[in-house]
Amino acid sequence: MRYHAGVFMILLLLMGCGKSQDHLEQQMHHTEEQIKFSTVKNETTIDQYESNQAKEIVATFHETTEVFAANTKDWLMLAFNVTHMNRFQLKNIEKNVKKRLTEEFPHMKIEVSTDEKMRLELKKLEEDLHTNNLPQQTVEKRIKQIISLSREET
Amino acid sequence: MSMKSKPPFPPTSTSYKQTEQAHETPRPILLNCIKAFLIGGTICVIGQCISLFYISFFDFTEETAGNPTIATLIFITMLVTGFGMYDKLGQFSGAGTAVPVTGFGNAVISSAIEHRTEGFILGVGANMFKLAGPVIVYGVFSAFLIALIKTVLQLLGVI
Amino acid sequence: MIFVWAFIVGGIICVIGQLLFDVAKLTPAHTLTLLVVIGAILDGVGLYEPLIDFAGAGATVPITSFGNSLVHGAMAEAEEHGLIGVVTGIFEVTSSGISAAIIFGVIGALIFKPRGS
Amino acid sequence: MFTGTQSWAFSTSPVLLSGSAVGGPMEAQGPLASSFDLLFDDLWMEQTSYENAQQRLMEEASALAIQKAHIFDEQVDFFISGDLINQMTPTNFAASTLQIPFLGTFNACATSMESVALAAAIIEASGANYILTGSSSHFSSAERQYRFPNEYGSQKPGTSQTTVTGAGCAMISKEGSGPIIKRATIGKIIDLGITDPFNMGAAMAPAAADTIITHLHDFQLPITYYDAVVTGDLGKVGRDICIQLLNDVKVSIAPNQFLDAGLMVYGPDQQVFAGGSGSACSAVVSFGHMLEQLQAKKVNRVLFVATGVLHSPLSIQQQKTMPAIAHAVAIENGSDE
Repeated sequence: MRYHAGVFMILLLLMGCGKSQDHLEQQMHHTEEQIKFSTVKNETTIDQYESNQAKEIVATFHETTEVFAANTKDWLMLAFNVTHMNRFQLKNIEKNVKKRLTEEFPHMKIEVSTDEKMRLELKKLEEDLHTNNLPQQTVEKRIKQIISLSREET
Repeated sequence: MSMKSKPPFPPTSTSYKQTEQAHETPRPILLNCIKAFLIGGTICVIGQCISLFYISFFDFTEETAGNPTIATLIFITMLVTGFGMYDKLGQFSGAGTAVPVTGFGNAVISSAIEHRTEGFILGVGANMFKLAGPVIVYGVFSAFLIALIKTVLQLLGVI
Repeated sequence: MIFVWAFIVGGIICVIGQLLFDVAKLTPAHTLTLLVVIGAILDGVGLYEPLIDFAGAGATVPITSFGNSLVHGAMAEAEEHGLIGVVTGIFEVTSSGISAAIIFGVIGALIFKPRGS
Repeated sequence: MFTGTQSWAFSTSPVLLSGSAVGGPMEAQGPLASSFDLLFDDLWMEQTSYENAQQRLMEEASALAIQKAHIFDEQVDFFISGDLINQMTPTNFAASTLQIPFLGTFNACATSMESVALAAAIIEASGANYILTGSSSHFSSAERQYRFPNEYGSQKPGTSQTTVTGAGCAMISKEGSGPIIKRATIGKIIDLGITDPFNMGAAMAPAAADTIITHLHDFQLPITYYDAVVTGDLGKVGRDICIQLLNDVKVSIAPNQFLDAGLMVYGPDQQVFAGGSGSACSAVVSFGHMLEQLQAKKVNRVLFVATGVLHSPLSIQQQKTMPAIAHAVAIENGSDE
């Protein structure tokens, strides 16, 4: 009996959370235009055209708040964040984004992440691409590293 | 000599239950819950900070940072337990310090420290999981059942 | 934001524990065991991972996450090796909590003695 | 000697020759600190385990009681004592040190008065000249056996009680000067279905009330005959219940006449929840503070009612109820003095 009560309490709690989340989501719609991302121009080494395109596409998803990306010739690594109330749907959004990008860039291998670590690393890489002329090999190596990190399981 | 008759005693256990409950010190449930909320929440925020530290300065992702975070929290628990503060904190915050993984650590570490006087094999070794054992046993068994049901359902194509 | 939600969700899970102590009058061992089983069930129905995404350490630090990661380990292994994996994979993800507790338990017993009162 | 249904009246006037009380750090901060003969400021008492520390408490208390009786160790005929820990090994080892013929007694926190009653009965039957009785308990050794490891962060409810760290001994003799043991009532087990080990007061209260009622009936005495009734370790919760139970059967007792060892030993500012407990609780209060009061003639007739809960960690796990017992011993100053 006590056990049932415990389970019941938790279910109630989850239901309660779900409701308030819907409510907050509606409020969030108004702030969707504040997505920040930078366009990386780097003609000398690897062209970041695909990354910039991808960022614009991801920015059209109303849940996203920030997006970072980098690419080599055949790999595209993208990391984004969503508004906090949408984090319950994180895995779904991630799936949708990946699907969308795969449609958009059929010739590329695409890796999408929402992980804090990937965002940090890609942000750093973007900045480096922006300011320094990184040799092509270094860029490829760093993207590979980020991808392998994102695939690492616990 | 006229003996006074002995009064009927003791009362029945059902009638005594009422007497007893009327005198029982009521548990301050609301206050306890507030304390548990604040301390438990704080421990989780500390966990979040540690996890962010591992993500920022080491090659850990949000997912993989969980392991070192828990290990660090348990290390801190060892120090707090060893210096005799965890039991005082536990009296104040109740579930606030019992439910986070630090409470699991405290259960193991306090048992280990306590039974040192019985030696390291029969004392520390044998009693370490005296309190935390059921958590592992039923955690594993329920995980087994749930994973089994889920896998079978997947194999049958239900989900 | 994540810090606020970690605080709130972690706090709420602790309040549930407190209610199990005070209202249901369960012992600490019963309460923690029940919470672990609840964590495992929530992961079984796919609710615990979103909660972790949402609350971060607020969901991974309470003991409920132990049940979640046990199921996770079993499921990950089951996807690779089928039913056998359910048995062999359980500790795949969670070993850190248990091993840390054992290691620091022995170290604690080496350097500390109980202080009483 | 046998009186009423379950009592003894002692006609040869066994004397409570001397008493001793030894305590730990918590007791040193309590209001009765001055009535202790020896106080330790560390729970370990220079020993390697809490059980050894408890043994030391018992040894110190025994030595002090013998010393204060102004007799030699060899003159003590029997040692009647017990405690709560694992087949009462701390007492057994203390008895081994003392080398006095030993009768082990176990009635949990009621051990002190059980021992005194038995000692008085043996002396009444000319079975001995000097009998050393006493009991000991230790907060940490009791905590780890009955509850959780000392460093485990559990939250105790307000009904729980704090085990007294200490030992109290009394020397009972055939003759000598001192308060006289007049009567004793051996209690029955009363079990009214309490199962919460953190609410021992509620389990013991009916046992105390039953023994008091039986005692008054067996000797046909009004409760007002006694200057004070000192119950074992009912604590705040148990004392309140006990007063009500007595009132329910028209035994009205003035609150200032109804003392409780569990409430006397600690001050209101100490975090001890409902009060003290443990087999040392009634022993240190009875053979320390109350004996001083009797010797100083501040009170002349005292009924000591030591109460104990006879559960074990195993019986609690098997969801058994907690049987409780209480033994009453009446100690009075002789009227001729």
